[in-house]
Amino acid sequence: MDKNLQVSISPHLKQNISVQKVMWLVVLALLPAFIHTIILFGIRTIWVTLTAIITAIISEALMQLLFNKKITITDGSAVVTGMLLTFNVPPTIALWKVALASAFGIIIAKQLFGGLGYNIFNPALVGRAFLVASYPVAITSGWVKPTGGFLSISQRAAESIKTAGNQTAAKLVDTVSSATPLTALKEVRKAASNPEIHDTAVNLWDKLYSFDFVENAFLGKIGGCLGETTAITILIGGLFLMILKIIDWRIPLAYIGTLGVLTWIFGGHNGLFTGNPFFHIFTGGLMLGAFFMATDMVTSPLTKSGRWIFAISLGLLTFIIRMWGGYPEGVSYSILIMNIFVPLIDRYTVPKAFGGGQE
Amino acid sequence: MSISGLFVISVSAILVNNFVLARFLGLCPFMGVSKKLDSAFGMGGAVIFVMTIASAVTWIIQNYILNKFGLQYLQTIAFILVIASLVQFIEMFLHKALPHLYKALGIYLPLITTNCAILGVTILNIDEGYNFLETIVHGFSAGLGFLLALVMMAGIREKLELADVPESLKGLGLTFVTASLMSLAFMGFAGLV
Amino acid sequence: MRAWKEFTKGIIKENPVFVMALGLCPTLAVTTSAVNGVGMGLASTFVLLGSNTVVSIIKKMVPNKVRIPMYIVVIATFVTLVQMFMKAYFPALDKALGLFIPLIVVNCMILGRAEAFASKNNLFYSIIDALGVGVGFTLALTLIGAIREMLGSNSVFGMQLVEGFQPMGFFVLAPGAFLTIGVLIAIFKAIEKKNKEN
Amino acid sequence: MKVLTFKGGIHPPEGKELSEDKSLKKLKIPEQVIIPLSQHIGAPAKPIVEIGDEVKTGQKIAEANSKISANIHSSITGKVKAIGEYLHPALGKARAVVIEKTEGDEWIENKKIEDYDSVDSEKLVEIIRERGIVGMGGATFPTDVKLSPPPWKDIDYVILNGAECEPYLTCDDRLMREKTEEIIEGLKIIMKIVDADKGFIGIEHNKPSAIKNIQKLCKNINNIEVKIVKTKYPQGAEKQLIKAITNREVPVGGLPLDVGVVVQNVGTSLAIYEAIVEGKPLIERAVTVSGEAMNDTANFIVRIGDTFENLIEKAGGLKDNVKKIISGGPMMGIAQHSVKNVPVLKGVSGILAFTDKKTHHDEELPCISCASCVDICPMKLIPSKIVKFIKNEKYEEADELEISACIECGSCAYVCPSKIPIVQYMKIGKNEVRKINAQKKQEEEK
Repeated sequence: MDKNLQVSISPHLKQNISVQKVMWLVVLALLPAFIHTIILFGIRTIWVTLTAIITAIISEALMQLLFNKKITITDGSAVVTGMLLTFNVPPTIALWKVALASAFGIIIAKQLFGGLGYNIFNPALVGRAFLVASYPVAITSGWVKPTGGFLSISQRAAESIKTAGNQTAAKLVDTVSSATPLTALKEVRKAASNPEIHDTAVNLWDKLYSFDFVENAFLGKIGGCLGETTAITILIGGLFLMILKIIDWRIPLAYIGTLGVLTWIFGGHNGLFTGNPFFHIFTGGLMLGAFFMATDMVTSPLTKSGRWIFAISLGLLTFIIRMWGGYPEGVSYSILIMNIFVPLIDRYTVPKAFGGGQE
Repeated sequence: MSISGLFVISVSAILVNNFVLARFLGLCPFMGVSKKLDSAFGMGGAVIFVMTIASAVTWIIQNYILNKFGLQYLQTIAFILVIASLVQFIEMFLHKALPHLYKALGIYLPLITTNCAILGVTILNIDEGYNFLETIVHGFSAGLGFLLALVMMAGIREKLELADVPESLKGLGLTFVTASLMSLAFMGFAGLV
Repeated sequence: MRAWKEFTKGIIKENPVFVMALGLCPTLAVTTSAVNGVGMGLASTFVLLGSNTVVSIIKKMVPNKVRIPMYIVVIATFVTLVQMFMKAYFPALDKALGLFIPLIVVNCMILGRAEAFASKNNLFYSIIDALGVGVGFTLALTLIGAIREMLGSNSVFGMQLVEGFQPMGFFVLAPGAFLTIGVLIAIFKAIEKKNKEN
Repeated sequence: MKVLTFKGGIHPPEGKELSEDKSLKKLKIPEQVIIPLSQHIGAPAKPIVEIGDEVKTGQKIAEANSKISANIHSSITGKVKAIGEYLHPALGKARAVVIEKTEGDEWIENKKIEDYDSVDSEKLVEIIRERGIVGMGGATFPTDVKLSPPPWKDIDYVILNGAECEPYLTCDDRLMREKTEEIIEGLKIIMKIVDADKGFIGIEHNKPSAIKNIQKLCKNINNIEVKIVKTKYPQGAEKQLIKAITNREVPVGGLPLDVGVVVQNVGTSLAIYEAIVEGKPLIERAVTVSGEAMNDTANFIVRIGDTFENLIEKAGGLKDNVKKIISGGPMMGIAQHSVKNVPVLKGVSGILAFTDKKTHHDEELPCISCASCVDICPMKLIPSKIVKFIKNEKYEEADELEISACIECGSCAYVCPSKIPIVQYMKIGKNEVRKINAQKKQEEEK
């Protein structure tokens, strides 16, 4: 009766989960946002996405060939990187620049470190940071209006602000209406300290913080990178992953919460507690960053306490960069900076083993 | 001198113009002593200590001796000698007065003489025209920035020890690539001050 | 043929930058262009030559205890000379290299050669050694500078290369410097390994 | 009633429905038994019979060889046929006594103590040792040693472990339902021996009948209480059960008696009752035979030394697509090369047969730091990092992360998406750490 029995170490039951499954679920979670980008910006976003994904896969395979490693492009991780990179670039970006960033992210940030599981930095964000360093203009201008939307404030809203022959004020209104919301806010904040155009600036500031505007931002009818204009669909995908427990709820919650509270307290022009946290939550890359980039398993802390520290620091850093930094948006840099600290966080948040607290 | 001015100098030296990641100073110890966290903390502490004192001392020498007698061209020689003897002196002083601190920092002190970040900070203090207080704050912050970079790198390298890194990148190569990405991340601080 | 061996070893087998990882600060800081690389390389070579020469001559006169401070004074003197010379004749280059000219003093490569070679060898070989290491250093800096200039500014020694190519600004920035040298070191290591295997 | 538990743990498919309704069936006495001399933690027993000797059921055939060891008794009436190396479900091969059945089932006469309250505790422990009782939950630690805490340790509670958190196993459940009275009497004996104030019986939420039966009988006993614990793996691990019921944490490297608790499996409690009150040595036990690759399932009372093959056959036989046979539960049990002539030991609680579908073998991928293992580790360790240290032979770092606290429950490997055999690495690491620390100790003593 002896058959060919399999012998292996316990446990003999395994959960029905695998690295591949995790990666493809992330891809699935990004699909609604991807479709959303097509609706907002047209067919072109398909080419942008495909370029990023294909370059990521090819780069991964080439590097694995170069280093004599097993080719693992079917694990889906390169696809995830490619897709995430797409959400980090403007809809008008030249395809070759996307390819360059995608290759840079995979080769430099992932394969040189040993491939899947060993990278310190999020490859997609490294790709984006490379683009910002190399082609700052390409990634911070040339915005196009999404279907049915506008960049930061609508033409009508802009016109309703009477500039009364004040040229500086008129220029400010022009600048603001052709920038992304966070850039607009930065301009407005700067202008508010100039007495000559203070009133106009405050007026614009209120417009940005208005309910109408936040609603539009939530629905994606504003300008920005692909991932900045799809808050609602990214949120849906993020919640999907959260329910499946692929990502830890602590990171998005603490990240978004920290930034929300800080911007509510310090983000307004009428003193403390006059900021509009929802403006800051639904504009920029926060949704994408909090749900899909900061939660990247490889580059986030191992322990729950570590994840709290990590996410709260992210909120703080993003707040600092948005308020006082040189860039209007700080999500991607905040995550890259905190990636550096993950090994340290992991090292100093080792929990006491069961029974270790009583000796 | 306003507090905010000092704050700007400090933030600049630690984050925006981090001595290692943006100014390329102190790279040899940065590469050499970042393998283990313990030694990174030790080296970083020693550097903060020496940088602060060296900044103060060289500022006095520059302003009260070199400038006074028109000997500015002797700056390089004078400063390097001051730093070398200062390190010697600190080493002796710690050994006698604070043996505990000496134990923690002692072995790193001799390496510091040739750390270009020290000479760099003293010269920068003069070039930037800082006053005495600013000089001290700058020296201390630069050291803090160095410590930060060193500790971050040590944390990452300890983790990379366990990674499946391609053979040719092991060690120095990957450490530089890591430094590159750290530096790239720190560009997010640009424009802060 | 010892002289030839002493000369060439510094260029490839013991290249101060790629193999020995010495003098890293200026290597990274000034190599935004090939010209800067050459300038820094030559300035360092001059100081190296001077210090090796003097150290080799005075090595027997210096008591062991004050050996290192003595070497530093020698090096600092030559650095001061270079500083004055550059300020007078190459003000633009002096400005580009800035802080890193005085910092040649603490370039561990120079003190290292004085301590490891010149203090143990005669004048002739000390000069050969200094030339070899200096050339190796200069070549390394020029190579890094050229690569960064090519990728980051689409030019080499100031001459434009490819029409219409949008250079990657990344490479002239700090992270580009770290990456370039990191990858070059890895390539050197891989080549060396290949050579050993064959 | 409040459902108690600990932090961490997993919810594997229970699989209990396959056999929980099968009542305990006494299996026919086998024609031959193979009785290994190592059926417990500690030194193997020393045989005291020779080939050709006639033995009665319950007769001692091997003697405890050191303090931590246990007596072995013949489980049938017969003739010693051989003494030598035979298959062993945990050790691969080990010395065993083979006994061939002769006519009848004649038991050796032992004194029965019904009024155990009037007997000295020391005397009771001696009887327990004499009758070869060991932990029946699977760990098989000699029970007499566990019941003789050093005099300076006060024992407050005795906990009977009826959690049976291993999926598929139902023998303890059946014992609690069918031998309720005996198990509670056993608990009383244990409480008398260690002079405990209170006794608890911890049962997982998924065994309502067992809970009801025991609760009914305990109603009038004021110092014994049923505690319902959450259905979660490894709820039945000693330290986790103590935490759930008493909220006390056994220190790293410590024993339950360090926090004033003694834990015994319900099966052990039954064995103690039978040893004291009925004068019966440990020669049979309850075994679940189950799994998707079985034609039918069963809960048997079998004589020690009966073979896996026989049990499987009596339960209904294997399906053709069988891929794996396990001694014990699916989480911590041991996979078997074959079932022919593999004997049932005192510690074998189940024989499970699985198809390929349940146990598919996956390729190991690099760790992606998903931290699933960190989230569920019942010992609050960081398995992923410990494994990386072990892979790189950095045992001292692994020691710093308290690798020795690992209970090898397998929860980490269960949840790992990269399919890393974490338990295997843990075993290797623990071994190396033990070696290093022993060496260090030796050097210090010098």
